[in-house]
Order: sequence, then structure tokens, then C-alpha cells
Amino acid sequence: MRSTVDALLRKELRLELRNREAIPAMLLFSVTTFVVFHFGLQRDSVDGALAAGVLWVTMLFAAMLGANRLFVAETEGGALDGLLLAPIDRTAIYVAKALAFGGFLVAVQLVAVPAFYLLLLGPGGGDAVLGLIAVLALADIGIAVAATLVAGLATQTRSRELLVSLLGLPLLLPVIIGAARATAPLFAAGGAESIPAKWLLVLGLYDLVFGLLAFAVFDFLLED
Amino acid sequence: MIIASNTLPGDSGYVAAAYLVFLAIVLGYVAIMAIRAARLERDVVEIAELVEGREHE
Amino acid sequence: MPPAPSQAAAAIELEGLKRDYGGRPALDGVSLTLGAGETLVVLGPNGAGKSTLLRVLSTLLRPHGGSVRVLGHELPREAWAVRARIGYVGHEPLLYRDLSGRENLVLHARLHRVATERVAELLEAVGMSRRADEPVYTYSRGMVQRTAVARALLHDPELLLLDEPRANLDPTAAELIAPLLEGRARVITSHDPSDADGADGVLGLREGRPHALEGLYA
Amino acid sequence: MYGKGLRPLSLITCVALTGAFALAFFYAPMDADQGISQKIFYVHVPMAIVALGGFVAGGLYSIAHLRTGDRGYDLKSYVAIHLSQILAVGTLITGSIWARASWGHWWVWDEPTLVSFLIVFLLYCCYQPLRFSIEDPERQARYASVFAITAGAFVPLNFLAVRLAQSYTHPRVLGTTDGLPAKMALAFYIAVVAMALLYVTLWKYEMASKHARNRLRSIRRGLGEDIGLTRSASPQ
Repeated sequence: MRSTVDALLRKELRLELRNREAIPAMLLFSVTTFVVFHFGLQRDSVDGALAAGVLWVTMLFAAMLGANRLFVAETEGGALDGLLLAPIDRTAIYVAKALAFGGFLVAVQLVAVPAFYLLLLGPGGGDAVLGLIAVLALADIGIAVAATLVAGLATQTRSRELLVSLLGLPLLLPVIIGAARATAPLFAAGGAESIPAKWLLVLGLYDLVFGLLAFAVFDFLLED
Repeated sequence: MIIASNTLPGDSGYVAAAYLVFLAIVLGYVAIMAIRAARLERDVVEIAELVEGREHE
Repeated sequence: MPPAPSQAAAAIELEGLKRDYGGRPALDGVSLTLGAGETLVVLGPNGAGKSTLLRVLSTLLRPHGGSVRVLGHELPREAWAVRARIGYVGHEPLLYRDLSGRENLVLHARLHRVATERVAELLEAVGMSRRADEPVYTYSRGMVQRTAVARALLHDPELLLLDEPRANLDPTAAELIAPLLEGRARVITSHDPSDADGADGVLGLREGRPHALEGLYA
Repeated sequence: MYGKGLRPLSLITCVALTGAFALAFFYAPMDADQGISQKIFYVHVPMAIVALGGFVAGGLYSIAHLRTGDRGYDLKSYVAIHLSQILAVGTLITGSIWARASWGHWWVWDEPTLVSFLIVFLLYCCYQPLRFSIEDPERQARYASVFAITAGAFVPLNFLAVRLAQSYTHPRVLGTTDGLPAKMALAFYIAVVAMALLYVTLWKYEMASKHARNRLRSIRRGLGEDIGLTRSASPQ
């Protein structure tokens, strides 16, 4: 299983480097959305819960944009059948895709989050970077796990673009609730406060439950 | 039981509304199922004629 | 050289195979046996179920009825054991259009746990070495088909399932590939009855059911 | 075969429902602070509980469908989820009426059951479009089952996240059933039982109808009068 995931992951990264489709699009979308929020909220800077909300809503929608493209390469030229013909554990297809998508999210956030600090975040929020990284990591796992499952579910259907977001947004709400509630104190105007541990637990629980669930059911999407 | 009150429907108006909504949903559902049953019955008749037609050939 | 058929087990044993597609029966009771190393040609009009038959044999589609045994393994239960020993070439190349021919074959070599040297060997055999590093979407149909054949032969399969292989292969490519197919059990679907001579067995298929060759296309 | 016990069951359901509502109005005492509007509790919360039970049942039927491959389970799962969606609509409307009656505005964000119900409802609204966008009946059933299992696992997680999100703004006692005086509790439990009976009756009712329709379709196909498979969200 490990070597299969390794081979598939290498393919995912090569495809992304070759086409440069997902990461630039998600990045441009995020930064543009910050600008939209600036004018939408008519504020030069945000802090506390509002800042957390702006960040996480943007990350969520950028993730949906990326998730739409997740299995497109497989649907052209029968590439997925090529994978299904190989004597591999088919769950590896999901694992490689989820890892790749998680990597894309991290790559986007490496630029988008500093842009957020620059463009929108108030003066107080700057010092709790470590806490933020922890929340980002936990939330990215949850987003990657759920979005990849939803993409697998929706990409083989006729109304693919609609269904990925329609399914993804409600499914990812617990991640957004947890992430926003965890990052709000970090962006507090009067300097970062500590993160309430229960929200990290909620995120961790979500990652665990949906990770195991996707692992168990994804094969059924490939059986024909 | 529902006191007709001209001001904003008093609390009992809301209670009645809630139960009416419940009733409306159940009856609406039963109505739709009734239509489906009628269509089903029409299909059965159609099939029955088909079978008779086949037997005569 | 392809491995001698290890045990005398027949390549394919089908008994009353049924398979629905889109809610309608695509295959409705197909039975056949194919000995190890033999060639079978399947003829029939469009929509007869030829491609569906091949996809079932290749483990891409599960049978909905009847019994299927390929290379001694019962499908769909032992599909994983069969996949390492069959090669499938369909209407679609089963390749990533944005990757190059070589990259596609290297991926499949890794998935089949085959030494990646074999990739260069096969690219040479199908005459694709020169264009191997350009993306597949720049290939002509003939080049795509040759790369697809190379993908199917990468893991040296005992059984080949070829869906109208001649469809977009120019004559030179056909000669180039012919020796690679020798010595393996083959199931070839075709529209051209002349493909049938030289084959060990012929199966006429019409509307998902076996049909005599006369009046097959009536 | 689904229609077998339907007549007695419907009778019991009618008796149970009227009994429950009668108890709610005449037996259970008037609530101290909310007054009569608390009576909505006896229809809103049972509907919510039974709808959630239906979603979870749909998920369990889907697990059975994927494990056994028997398409009958997919039909059961479809009808269970379909009915729960209808009850969910009822829950949301009666919930907002209750919010209006008790707190003066139609939507209350700090009422956990109402809010998480909205999220669950939005998610399950994708069930039919997902089924409708896949033609092949067998694949449609499989994809719908994967969705139903995922959504089934999502429901408790969603409740947890939403309830935690509300905890520091003084939780309203709309949904909780503990700490009810004896008489109210009795009326409430009978209301839940009655609602569950109603759900099972309607479920059997729709199962009988869908089962008959599918049998009819296969007879029609047997006669060669195939009307051609029209795309539909419901299991074939």
C-alpha cells in the first residue's frame, strides 16, 4: 500500500506541476476574496471572531474550488480505469489524492495567510503564529479528508461542479465552526489569548471520524 | 379552541399554526402518495389490457 | 518471452454471463471457454455487448449473473489475483492525457511492481521512443493506441483483451505490435469478419446474446 | 409484502397521535414562563427526533446495501431518508414558529437543535440531486449509499460542534427533555412514540407503493413493452 500511494502521489504532484491548475487558482481566489471582504465589510482591518471568520470562509471556498478539479484528470482518457486495472489496493487512490489535496491546501495557505495578515488582520493578531499553524494543520486534514471523499462521490456524475460544493459546504461546517472558534482568540485585538482545547478536540475528532469513514467507503465508489 | 384575536396572533395562534403545519405536511404527503397510487392503478390497468391483447394473438 | 501458460487451466470459462448496463441487459447469457494461449475473436454489430464482455473479463465490470473464471480465478471474488496477469486495450487509452507516454508507463510499471527498464524496452518495441517524453494529448490516435498497447504489455500478461485493436492502427504499427502479442491468450473484438480466420475460436454476439455468424449483421 | 400490516398500524398510529396531542393539551400542565406556546414542544421535538432516527436508519440500510449488494436495502434507505427530509421540513417550520412565539423572532441562532437541524437538512437536500445525476441504477444506488453513510456519520458530529458553539451563550431549553415535570414527560414520550409510529406507517406505505411500481416496471419490461429507462432519483 505504501509504495502504491507513493507512486500515485508522485503522479499527482507531477500533474499539478505540469498543469499548475489547482494551487494558483486557489491562491488567486483567496487573495481576491480578502479584497472582496475588505470592501464588503467596509473595514480596513478585522480582529477576533470577525478575522477568524473571514480567514476560514475564504479557505473553505478556496478548498471547494480546488476540490472541483480533484478527479478531473482521472475522468479523461479513461485514466481511472487504468488505475483500477492495476493489482493495487484501491483505497490508495483515495489516500494519494487526499494527501495531494492537503499539500495543495498547505501550499496555498503558505502565501494566503501572510497575505491575510498583511491585508486585513488588525495589529494585535500577529504574535500567535504557532497556535494558528496547529489549527491550520488540523483543519486542513479535515478539509482534505472530506473534500476528497465528496469529490470522488461527485466527479463521476453529470452535475459535478454543483455537487462538490453543495455536498462539501454542509459537510465541512463542523471544521469551520471548530477552526473559527479556535482562531478567534488568536486574533483578539488585545493580543493573542490561548486556544480553548475543546475546539482542537472537535477538529481532531472530525479528522479521525471522516478519515476512517472515507477509508472504509471510498472503494465502493470505484467498484462498477 | 382558537380564539380569534385581531392583534398579533396570540401565543395560542402560534400553537395552532404549528400543529396545522404538521397536519398539512402529513396530509400533503398522503395526497401525493394517493396521486402516485392512482397512477400506479392506471399502469396496472394498462398492463392488464396489454396481457389480454397478447392472449388473443 | 511471455511465460509458458503455467497450469493447463483454461484462460477463460464463462457460463451464462449476465450484465446490466444503464438499467438494460447488455449481456444476457454468454457462455464460452478459451484454452490457455488460444485466440478468440468476438464479432457483432455496435451495441452487441462486445466491449461490455471485455470489460467484465478485465475485472472493470462485475458480472450481474452467471459464473466467470479467468486464468483459474473466479470473478469478482478473486479479481485482484487476475489483474496482474491480464492486459486490456479498450477504446480509451487509459492514460493520463497531461502526462508523457514515458511518465504514464513508469506509473503503471510502479503500480504493477515491474522494473522501470521494461518501459524503455516496450516504448522501443512499439516505436514510440522518440515521442515518449511529450504529453499524450499531443499524440496522434495511432501513437496513443501504440502507447496503450505498450501499457497493456508492461507486466507481461498471460491474457490480452483487445477491443478493436486495429481500429486506429496504421499497417506499419500493426506489424510492429503483432509479434508482441504472440504466445498469449487473446480475446479480440472486431467488426471485420476476416479477422476471424487464424483464430482458435469465434463468437458472434448480438444484443447481448450469442448469435450464429450468418445474419449477424442482418 | 410491505403493505401487509398497514391497516392495523395506521389505526394504532391515529389513536396514538390523537392521544398524544390530547395529553399534551389537556393533561400536561401549562409551562410556567412560556405559557401555551410551550405546547409546540410536543410536536416539534418528536418530529426532530424521529427525523434524525430516520436519517440514521437510512445510513444503516445503506451499510447493509453495500455489504450485501442487495438493492432492496437501497430502496429502504431511500424511502427512510426521503421521509426524514419531509419531517425535517416540518421540524424547521414548527421550530421557527416556536422561536417566534417564545422569543419574538422567526430564527434563533443560539438554539442548538434548530441550527444543527438546518445544517443536516441542507446536507440531505443534496441526496436527490446526487441520485438524479447518475443514470445507471446500480451505480446510483451505490453512490447514494456512500452518501447516506457519510451523512449519517456527519449528523452526530454536527450536533456536537453546534452544541459546543452555543454553550457559552446561555443555552435555551427548547430541545432538552431532561428536567421535565412528570406529566409533561409522559405526554412528551407518548408524542415521540406516536410520531415514530407515524413514520413507520408512512414508510411502509411508500415502500409498498415503490415496490409495486418497480414490480410493474419489470413486468412491463418482461412484456417487451419497455418504456425506456427514464432518469429518476428513486431506486429502480
